[in-house]
Amino acid sequence: MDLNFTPDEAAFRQEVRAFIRERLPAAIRRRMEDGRALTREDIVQWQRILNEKGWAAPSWPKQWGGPGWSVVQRHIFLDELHQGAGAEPLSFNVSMLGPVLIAYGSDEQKRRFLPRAANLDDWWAQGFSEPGAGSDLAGLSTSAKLDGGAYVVNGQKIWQGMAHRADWMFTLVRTGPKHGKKQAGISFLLIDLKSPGVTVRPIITIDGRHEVNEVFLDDVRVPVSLRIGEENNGWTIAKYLLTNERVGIARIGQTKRIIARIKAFAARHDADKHKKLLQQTALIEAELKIVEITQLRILAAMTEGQADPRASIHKLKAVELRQAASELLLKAAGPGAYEFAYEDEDYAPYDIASNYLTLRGASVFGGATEVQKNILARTILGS
Amino acid sequence: MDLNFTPDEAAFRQEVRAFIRERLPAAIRRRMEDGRALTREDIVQWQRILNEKGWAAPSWPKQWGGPGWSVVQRHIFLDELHQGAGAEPLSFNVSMLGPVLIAYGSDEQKRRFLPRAANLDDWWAQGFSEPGAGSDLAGLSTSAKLDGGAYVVNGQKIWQGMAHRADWMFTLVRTGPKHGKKQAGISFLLIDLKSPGVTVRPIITIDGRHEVNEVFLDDVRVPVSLRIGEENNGWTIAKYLLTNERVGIARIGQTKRIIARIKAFAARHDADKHKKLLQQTALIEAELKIVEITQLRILAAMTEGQADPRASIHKLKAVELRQAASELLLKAAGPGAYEFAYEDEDYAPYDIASNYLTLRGASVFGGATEVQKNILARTILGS
Amino acid sequence: MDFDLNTEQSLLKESVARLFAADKGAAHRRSKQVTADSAAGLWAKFAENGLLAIGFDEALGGMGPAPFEAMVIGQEIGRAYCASPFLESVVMPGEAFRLTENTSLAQRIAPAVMQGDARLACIFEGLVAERDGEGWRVRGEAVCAPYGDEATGFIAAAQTGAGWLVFYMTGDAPQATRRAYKTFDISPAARVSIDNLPVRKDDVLAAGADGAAMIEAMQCAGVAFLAAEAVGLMEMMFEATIEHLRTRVQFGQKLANFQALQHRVAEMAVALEQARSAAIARPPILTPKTALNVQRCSGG
Amino acid sequence: MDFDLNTEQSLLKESVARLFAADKGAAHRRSKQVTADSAAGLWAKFAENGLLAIGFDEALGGMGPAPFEAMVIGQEIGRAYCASPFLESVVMPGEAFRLTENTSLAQRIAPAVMQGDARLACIFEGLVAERDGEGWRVRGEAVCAPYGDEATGFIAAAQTGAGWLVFYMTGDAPQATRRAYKTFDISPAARVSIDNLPVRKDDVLAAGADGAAMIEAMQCAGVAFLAAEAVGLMEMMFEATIEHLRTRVQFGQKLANFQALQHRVAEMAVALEQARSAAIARPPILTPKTALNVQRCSGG
Repeated sequence: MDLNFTPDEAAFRQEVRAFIRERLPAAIRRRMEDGRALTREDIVQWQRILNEKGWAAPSWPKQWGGPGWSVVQRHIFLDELHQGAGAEPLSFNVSMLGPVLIAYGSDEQKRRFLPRAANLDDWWAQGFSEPGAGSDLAGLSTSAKLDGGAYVVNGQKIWQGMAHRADWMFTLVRTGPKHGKKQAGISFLLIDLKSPGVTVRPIITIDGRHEVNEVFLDDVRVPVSLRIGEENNGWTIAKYLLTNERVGIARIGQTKRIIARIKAFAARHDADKHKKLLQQTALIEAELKIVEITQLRILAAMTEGQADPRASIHKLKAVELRQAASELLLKAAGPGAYEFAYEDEDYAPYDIASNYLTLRGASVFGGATEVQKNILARTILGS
Repeated sequence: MDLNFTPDEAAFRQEVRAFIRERLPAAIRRRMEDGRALTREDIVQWQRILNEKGWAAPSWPKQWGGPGWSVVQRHIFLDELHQGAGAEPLSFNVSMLGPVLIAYGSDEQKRRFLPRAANLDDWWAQGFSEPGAGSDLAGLSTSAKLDGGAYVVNGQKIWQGMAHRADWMFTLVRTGPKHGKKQAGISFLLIDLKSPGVTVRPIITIDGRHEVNEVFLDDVRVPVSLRIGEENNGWTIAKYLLTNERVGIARIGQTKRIIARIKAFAARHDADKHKKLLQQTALIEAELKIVEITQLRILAAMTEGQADPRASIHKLKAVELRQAASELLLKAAGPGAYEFAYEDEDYAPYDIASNYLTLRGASVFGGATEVQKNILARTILGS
Repeated sequence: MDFDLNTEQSLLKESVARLFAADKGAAHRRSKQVTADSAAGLWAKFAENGLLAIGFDEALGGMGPAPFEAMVIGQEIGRAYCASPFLESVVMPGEAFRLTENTSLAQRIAPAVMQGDARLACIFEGLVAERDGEGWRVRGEAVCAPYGDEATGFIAAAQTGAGWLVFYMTGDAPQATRRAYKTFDISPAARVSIDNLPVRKDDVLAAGADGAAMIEAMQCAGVAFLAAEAVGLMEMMFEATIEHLRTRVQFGQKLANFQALQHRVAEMAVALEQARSAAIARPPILTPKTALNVQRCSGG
Repeated sequence: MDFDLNTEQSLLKESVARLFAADKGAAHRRSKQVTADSAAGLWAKFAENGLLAIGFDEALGGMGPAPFEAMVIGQEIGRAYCASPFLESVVMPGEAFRLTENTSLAQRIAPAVMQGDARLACIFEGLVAERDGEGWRVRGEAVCAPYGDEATGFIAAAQTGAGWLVFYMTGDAPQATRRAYKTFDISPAARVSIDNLPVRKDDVLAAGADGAAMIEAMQCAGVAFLAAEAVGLMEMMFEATIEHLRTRVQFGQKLANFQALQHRVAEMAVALEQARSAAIARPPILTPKTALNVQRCSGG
């Protein structure tokens, strides 16, 4: 057991820090520091800057355009991104689709999609949940029937994050029967959102934002070559992807930025309240530090291409802290959080209440807290 | 809706207050204020003082030796007991056995047992739980087989509070089959603990105390005349008794005394910690005040002889507060709580940690928190 | 002691519930049907039904102190999830007008409020006042005056060298500028800036220690009302949750069959029952600071 | 960076676990088999296995700083629920002797401690010291010196006019009286009263700012050790809970089938995983007050 960084790792940290300082556009840094949402252009611009350096997909192997970093290097990179107010690369592309393609995709699929995903030439969305299949994801109904060289897809997906900005969607569809073991009849398809028959409709959530959507699929033709893995083997792939999503939802960097804002607001209060806020913040910070270590431990032990139930542990705790931090920020901001002017993207303080409300959903998306606990208990109790 | 006390009620409060001030023995008052356990003699002495006045069984009707008080009068009486450091009458006798006899006993049973219960001539214990029947009380196995005019009882009971001090035990036994609807084969018996075949063995719990016991029943002969209600109808009676027990477990007075001790310890700390302790105490006090009102509302609406699922609500919240208060007292006492000298009954501060540990069990006895939640959910969701 | 509503209170509850039922959910604050007009229509109906007179002194033509009636109305407003200025225009001003010694001011303002023609909002933060002859000069900025966007007048509190000044300000005072916004629970509010507003003696409700007592009385009534509103909201959410659990199917079962969710329901029931008791217990617990206050709030 | 135990650490873990296994649970602090003799026997085996040398300076014949080795031992002590003075006699004194400039004192005391012949306890509260020539005079009362009942010597801290005095006191000092008791987790302790104890220069470990730094270093190592012990305890309780859930039947089913309890297990797993990470992360988070401290605790 050795928790020290090697000299090489320390040098690597310096390199990353310098790069972010020099190359992160000032406007993006500003928005990140203020806790505001980035524009589509911001996200694309920064990811391409990273990709130019070969750093857009930290977890990918060198062979497929990643930097081939160790777990510790990935940790250092993310840590520096958080501290330098740089956005993480788009998780749909880099943490969700990418690892799936690398583990389960054909060489042709990898060659076609990975470079474009890394460079954000394609913006990917996730097409998993349905109106009748939320926590019970395997109960999905969207059907894909083979017709010549293509699947004809019909059904409705819901809660697609950023689908209105996206070019493509990775999707779970039913290619086998729903009765019997329903997990066995699912396949993993890539769908071009510009295909005829695709309709994306916005959902405005309680936070006043348009982030999620409904996606209607009416006789959408998807070439068989866009299926990942074998037919009816999509559930295995989905479980692997969800493991990565769950680790991703930790968003330790976002929590750190919220904490920085709490401290800024705390300083405006009288000594008593200031002290109390700092004490409450310290508890969250200490736990967050521990979550980072848990994350390292999980990543260090995770086997490529395998679902790992410990991702559930990580998600549960990290989300708890994100929510606690956002609630504390609401308290610290006081009157600064009353106004709810989400239309006005340039006035940062107004985002506090909206962010708080957004994060209420963090214990639902990526698999609800109750589902995570079911998964964990099953692993532990073997029932 | 009217929350004011009538002039009669105000006068009644004065009468109770004066009585407690004049008649409560100083030694008992002292022990109550210090949070120490009363001796058997203390409890008997005080209950007989109350009984002489006709106040030993606040909830009983006049006909059976109770004062025939309204719900509000009972509330005032308890409130004054709490404030005047008077112990509540023994709940096994007064809140558990008494109402059951009044609702389900024969006139002969009432005449024989109620006056002795009120005067604490008999000390009653509860014989419900078994090693294999805890939360699942209806799964009990202790058998009672009719042999002439008596039941022959065989089995083992566990967790009998104060059974080593008790003369009698009210018990649930199996007189019908366990298969099918297992609740249907249960009868409610009164057992003389001096009967041949009864063995009481102590259990020393984590708090270092001897309060609970195991009771072994080997061919114990119990006359049929000591069965309450019809054969195989004991479950209905048990549910009614448990409702009363759950309301009783609230023990608002005990929580109030714990709070008084927290405040006393808090004053010994520096200003910062003092303030913080008082803030934490205030939250418990406010909720406790609300629990009192909930208790009044439940009592006001409860129908004689009926199980009421709202007793579960009351138990859940009141126990949460008792536990929170005992934990806060542990913190407030600091070094004063390190010593764990339960042998030394005369040194009050040493009881703090022991009390804290005792109260960990409050969310188990009288029906575990999980069981209360099951009952409530069933009532609400109708499933 | 009696925990049930009396006949009049039950009738009141039914009539308020009927108003919202007739409204077909349009009062729901997240409904797209809520417009300035629809809100005004509902307010007019409140006036027609005499609800806006609750809490105002009988001498002013009001119903007199009526804490349980206010509780009943608050609960129904909560159940409907309606963004209503009842607290700001009725409950808190009713206290101020009852306590003030400036009865002519009360007589000047209150009747139009009870008739629904005038609408008040309250300001408790951000203002300071200085003596100016017999009157005062007020300046400052209140970040949040709930329902201050369309109020025709304000009951405002300003800190003075000794205690508080509570005064009336017309909505069209040229020294006051307001910026309307929505708070994060989608109810209207305004940021109100006041630049050297002269307050004549005629417009003073209370000053000094009386001012502080008046603010406390207003807020005490306000907290009680909000507790009642919260109970209504919780009841509505509790019922919606149960409905969802009984109908939504996942993993081949109704959600109501999952023990984890059953226990959450039980916890909600406990919280709701506590909230109901708290709404009854009210201010004696929450703000027992002054004799005036305790007296006022303990059921009177 | 490496989160796995290395070979030596794994062997250490196994050998400690074997010691407790051979003990057949008699070390469990609630076991009636625990006697002064059985505790002494276990302590002697710790000494035989060289465990008592962990953390003591190599110059004293110790193993040198070994935070992960201490962690491994703490975890096993926790798993066994053993009331062990390892923290008081080894972990914290090891720090004091390593930091002191009074090497002759360290050489006088440490060897017998490492051999198990002497046993130390620590006092951090209740004492004050005054200058007396080249030495000091100490008085006061410590409410709780864990394992102070049978200690042959104490490392004690006393507040002075400027900083802290840390000194060594023999257990048989006539100026010290102790009253033994059990704490509420059934581990031994003593209340120690000191009446005008003379402390010679030879018995001083550190004074002033150095004294404060030494206390912080001792407590920093202590907190890290307790974190490890807590992980062991939690693992033991976690396993016992799972065993119970898998075997206990109520309502015709194993408890493990109830979702409410499944979720509690999941919550325990989360807490345990966090505790494991915390025990690794250790003092840098908990007490990063002085440079000395941070340096000492960040893995050194």
